[in-house]
Amino acid sequence: MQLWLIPILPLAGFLINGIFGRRFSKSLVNTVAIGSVVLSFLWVLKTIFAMGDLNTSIEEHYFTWIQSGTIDIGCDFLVDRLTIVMLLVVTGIGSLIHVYSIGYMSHEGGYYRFFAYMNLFMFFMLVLVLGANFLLLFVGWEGVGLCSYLLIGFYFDKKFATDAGNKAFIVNRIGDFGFSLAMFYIFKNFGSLDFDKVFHQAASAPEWVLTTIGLLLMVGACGKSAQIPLYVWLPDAMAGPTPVSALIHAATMVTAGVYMTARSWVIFTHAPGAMDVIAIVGILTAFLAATIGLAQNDIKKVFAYSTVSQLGYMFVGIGSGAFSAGIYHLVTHAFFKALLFLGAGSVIHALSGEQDLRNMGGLRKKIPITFWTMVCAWVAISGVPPFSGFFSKDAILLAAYQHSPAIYWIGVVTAGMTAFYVSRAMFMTFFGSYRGTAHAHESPAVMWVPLAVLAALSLVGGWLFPIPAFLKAMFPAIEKAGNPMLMYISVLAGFAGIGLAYLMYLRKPGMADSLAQTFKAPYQLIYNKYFVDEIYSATVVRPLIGGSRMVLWKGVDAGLIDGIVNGVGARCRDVGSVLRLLQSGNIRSYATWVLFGSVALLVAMGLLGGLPR
Amino acid sequence: MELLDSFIFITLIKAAVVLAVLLTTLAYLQWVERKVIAHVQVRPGPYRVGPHGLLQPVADIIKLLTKEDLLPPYVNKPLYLLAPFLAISMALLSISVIPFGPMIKVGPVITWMQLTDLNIGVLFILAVSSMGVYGIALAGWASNNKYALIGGLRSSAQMISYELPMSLAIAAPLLISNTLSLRELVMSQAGGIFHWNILHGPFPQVISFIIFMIAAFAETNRVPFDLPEAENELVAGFHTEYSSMKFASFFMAEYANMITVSAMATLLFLGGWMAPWPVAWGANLVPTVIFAVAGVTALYHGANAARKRDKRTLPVFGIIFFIIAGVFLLPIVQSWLLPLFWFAAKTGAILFLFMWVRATLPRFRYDQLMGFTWKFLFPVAMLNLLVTSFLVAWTTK
Amino acid sequence: MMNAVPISWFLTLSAILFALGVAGFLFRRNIITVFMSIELMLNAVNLSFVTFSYQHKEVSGHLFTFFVMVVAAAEAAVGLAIILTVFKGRSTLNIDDVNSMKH
Amino acid sequence: MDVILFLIFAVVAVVCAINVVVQTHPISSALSLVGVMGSLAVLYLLLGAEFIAAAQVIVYAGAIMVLFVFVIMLLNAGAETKKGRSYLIPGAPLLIVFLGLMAYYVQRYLFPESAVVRFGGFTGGGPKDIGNALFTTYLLPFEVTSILILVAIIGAVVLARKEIE
Repeated sequence: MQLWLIPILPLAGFLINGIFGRRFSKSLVNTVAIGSVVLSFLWVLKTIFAMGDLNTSIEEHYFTWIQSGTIDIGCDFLVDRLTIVMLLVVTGIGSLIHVYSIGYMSHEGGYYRFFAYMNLFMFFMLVLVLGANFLLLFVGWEGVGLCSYLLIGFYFDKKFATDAGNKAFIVNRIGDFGFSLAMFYIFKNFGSLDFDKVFHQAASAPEWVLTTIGLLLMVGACGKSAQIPLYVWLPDAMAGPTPVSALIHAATMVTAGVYMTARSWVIFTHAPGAMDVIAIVGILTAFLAATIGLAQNDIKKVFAYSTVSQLGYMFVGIGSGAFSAGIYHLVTHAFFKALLFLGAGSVIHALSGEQDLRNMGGLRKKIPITFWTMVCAWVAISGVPPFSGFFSKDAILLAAYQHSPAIYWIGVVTAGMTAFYVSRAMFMTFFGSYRGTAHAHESPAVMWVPLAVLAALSLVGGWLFPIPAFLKAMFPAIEKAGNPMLMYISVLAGFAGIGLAYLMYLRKPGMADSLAQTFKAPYQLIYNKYFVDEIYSATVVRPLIGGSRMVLWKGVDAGLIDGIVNGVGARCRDVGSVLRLLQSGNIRSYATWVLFGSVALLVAMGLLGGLPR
Repeated sequence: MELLDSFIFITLIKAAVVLAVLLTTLAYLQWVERKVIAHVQVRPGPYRVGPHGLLQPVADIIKLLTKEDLLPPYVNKPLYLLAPFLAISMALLSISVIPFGPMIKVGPVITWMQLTDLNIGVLFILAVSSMGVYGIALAGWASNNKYALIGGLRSSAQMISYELPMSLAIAAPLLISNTLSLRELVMSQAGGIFHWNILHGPFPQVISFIIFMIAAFAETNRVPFDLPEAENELVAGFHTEYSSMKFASFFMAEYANMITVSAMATLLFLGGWMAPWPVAWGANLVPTVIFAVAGVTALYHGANAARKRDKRTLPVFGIIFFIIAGVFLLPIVQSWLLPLFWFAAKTGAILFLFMWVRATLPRFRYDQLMGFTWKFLFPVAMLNLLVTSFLVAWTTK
Repeated sequence: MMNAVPISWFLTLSAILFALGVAGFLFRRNIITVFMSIELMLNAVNLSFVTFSYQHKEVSGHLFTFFVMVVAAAEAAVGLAIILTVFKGRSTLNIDDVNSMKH
Repeated sequence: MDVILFLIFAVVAVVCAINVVVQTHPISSALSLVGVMGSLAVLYLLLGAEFIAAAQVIVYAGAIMVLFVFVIMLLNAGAETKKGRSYLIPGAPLLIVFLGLMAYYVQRYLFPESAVVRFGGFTGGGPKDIGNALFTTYLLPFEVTSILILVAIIGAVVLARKEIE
């Protein structure tokens, strides 16, 4: 089946652009970067058609990667229905965003560098998705983290961008540490890291083992998918170019945690405790992120917290046992959130870099295509039937109700808040009167054509791709609730959010401010994102820095280690000052020593009997 | 011991004969050169001592021997004395391996007309000639005279440089003959002029013959390459401070070297003592005819003498020539005299070329001299050797 | 009277020549003489090679000698060029004066 | 006969070698070295190494030493000065011990009396044998040698050329 071609094509694109891109023209860079991704997408399609009814998974073994003792890890790729969904999302949306980037990045420096990193990201993401064992998945996992770091810090001459990159990287280390521990623990218990072997044995393993593994995996997923308490990096990650936010920090990379947990469903279904933790973490993240999103003024920050919130939804689905619903929401979210980010990018592009909602307004007429495509995303994320967000969110909420009605009700409130803040962003951007100074202009075709495609997918993606039915065979079935009331309530919550936003931001523009004045304390709390960054700084970062400085640097490094090193150096110098007398630099004195050595050897030969007879 | 004694005895006799002939030739070569140049310049040349100046060399030798042997006070004495000795002995040493003719039978003894045959004969000559440079270089240095020093430096640089194309030019015919022994080298060229290395083989060695001749002119410090003794720049070059017999040694060394390289050219390219065409076509009659014609010419000029004395001397010469022509017809001596004739004729022709060139060409400038060998002769010789070796390898497979 | 030379005589001669080369290297101060002493040592080694070749009736020793000669030729070319350069720069051939690396 | 030849040329070689060391003027040393090389060539002939003997004279005496003499004449180097250190005091006793031990070991242990050299005892050293070995067994070293020579030529040219302004 030549699965290796799928990730190798973007890698080739990365190498070509990375090595020669500096000398390439922009169109050549485009051809290489987009060509490689589109070819990869086409190869995915070809693979799918070649697989026929898709009921059997295929696995390809390329070479043994690590063999040491009982460790035997191969470079294996696995394709089943779950992988197919992910492959299509990654390569499909990836291709669209690459095309979009031509327009968005056309005025930026480091053009080839951007596309090289994007291709490298595609390579690692595809390895992550295709890998048939935890370690290969981890390779992709770390690789996308690296690319995320590189692309967040793409504007490396700006301090906040590099800081955001570092933050993302360091916070992810905590999650990756959990993931590593999970892998060690898996290997210790099951003697292998291959998915099929591990999952085959997992059903019969003790529950506490599976719970431990599940929780450790959850730590990893929390880091990568920005869940409480490790979500803080994602809003800052918006410092990168907007296509990066759309591709990596909305559609693909951050969903890796969801994919990983769904892939490990065997472990989780046998560890109900871990499932509960996932569900609770998910719903808390969804709720808190949504509240923060209510008060943000940066258009990308709004969508960033929205992403965190929506990822929380996905984990609610996973935690409720509805793995397919989680994946379903992953797909639809990829459509509309990528669209929202790209639309936001188009707005920012149109306003020459303006990101603050308070400096926008009335752009409906000036950039109509962007407006109408974003309307599609708006209705989709708000859960308006029959658009894509409605289907997936509804599936999750239904499953959540089965699990725990409390989670359902929090989810409904969150859905309302989601509709509210997205509507707020839409109204502040496109309606009312223009409050900014920049001259707005519509984006070029390379930017709005991907927008249009994503808009279509956002509208019809929900029933065009019935993911739960497609994945039915993969995951354990859950009993249908079948209560239409629950559905109506969530839809109503969505409409209520939209309506409230309409009231506050279009009908009575002063109302929002007066409300903020009235509820000053809660507003400040959410406006400042619950002071999470400050708390982390006070409890974790400062003590670490202080400890490092006082103990490790001044004490251990400067005192102990430098002392040893300097002491060794000084003794060497003392010895050398004696030995230096031999090293006169005079070649004839050396020759005399050689002669002395030869004579000594001859004498030794005679005395020690090295001669024949 | 009987055999050993006779071997040493025969070798000693051969050495004596060769030395006598060689020294005479050296002395008379000087006379011939003066005559040739004089006739090129339409002068009579040496004329006073003996008939046609024939006794001039004897007079020269007496003069050189009896002149005062100056020893300048500022020279490095041992090296100053060693230099001419080195020059002449190295020049004469190489004659010892040159074969003048085939195996002959003189009375009970069967021997080769060659002092000794080494199977590395060619290398021996190269080695000895490369040692010859010391004589000139040391003479220049030991004289403690700037002209002499420059002459010595020039000559050592020049001789090292021209040794390279010369060796390469020698290597090409060696490839065809497939031996380093001079004797076998000649044997391999038997069978007429089209078997000589200059015309024979997969690749006729005309180019390497020309290169060899050019290099030979430089190696012997002859015009147009006589920079080490360029009299208008360096007074007399490396032998400025030498006089009397020591000067004569350098002089003899130069002529001995000329003979050696001419003989080498004959052996390597021109078939040594082999006749250019078979006996059936009258090869054996050629010397007789030549000497007969010479005799007739001498008699004619004696009859119509330009000067009084010629009336007596030229008929005598004519008669001598006729006698020699007759001797060449005697079967007893033919077996060794004929090869000797051919060898001498070829060598003599090349020696004549040396004189002819000296009378005709001007001198090179020094940078041109070095540029010529390194930038032109050397690559051409290399290319020639390459082509030859490819063709030889191709045709022998 | 013997009419054959013991092989050990050749080797002893080689050792003597080598020792004289070392002596020249150690006792002389002129760069060129020192260089020539090295050549003398090489020659002494060559004699050993050829002698061993005779002893084993084998041609390899000659080949080694040949290669030593080639290396010596290359070495002489480069070494003398270096000496020329040194002399151009310092106008001295005394090996103890060429010591600017020492300080 | 062989013994006489050996003794003559061995003595010449040793005397010339001593002369190399004791002469103060480099040109005298160089000429003495030529003498050593010439006598060694004769000894090579005695050992049946015809080709090596010829090469010794052509390459060593005829080319390398001419180069030495040429350079000495070019630099017009005078006799050696007494400046600087000599290693006579530590070196001479060491050398004598070295030589004595070497000679003793060679004579006593390594080469017993029975192994002797006779002229003509070994005839495998002609140009044909050397050529055969050179172009079969030792082909790679031979080719590498050509690279070495090329490098040396370029190195010498670069070192000795005039500075280009």
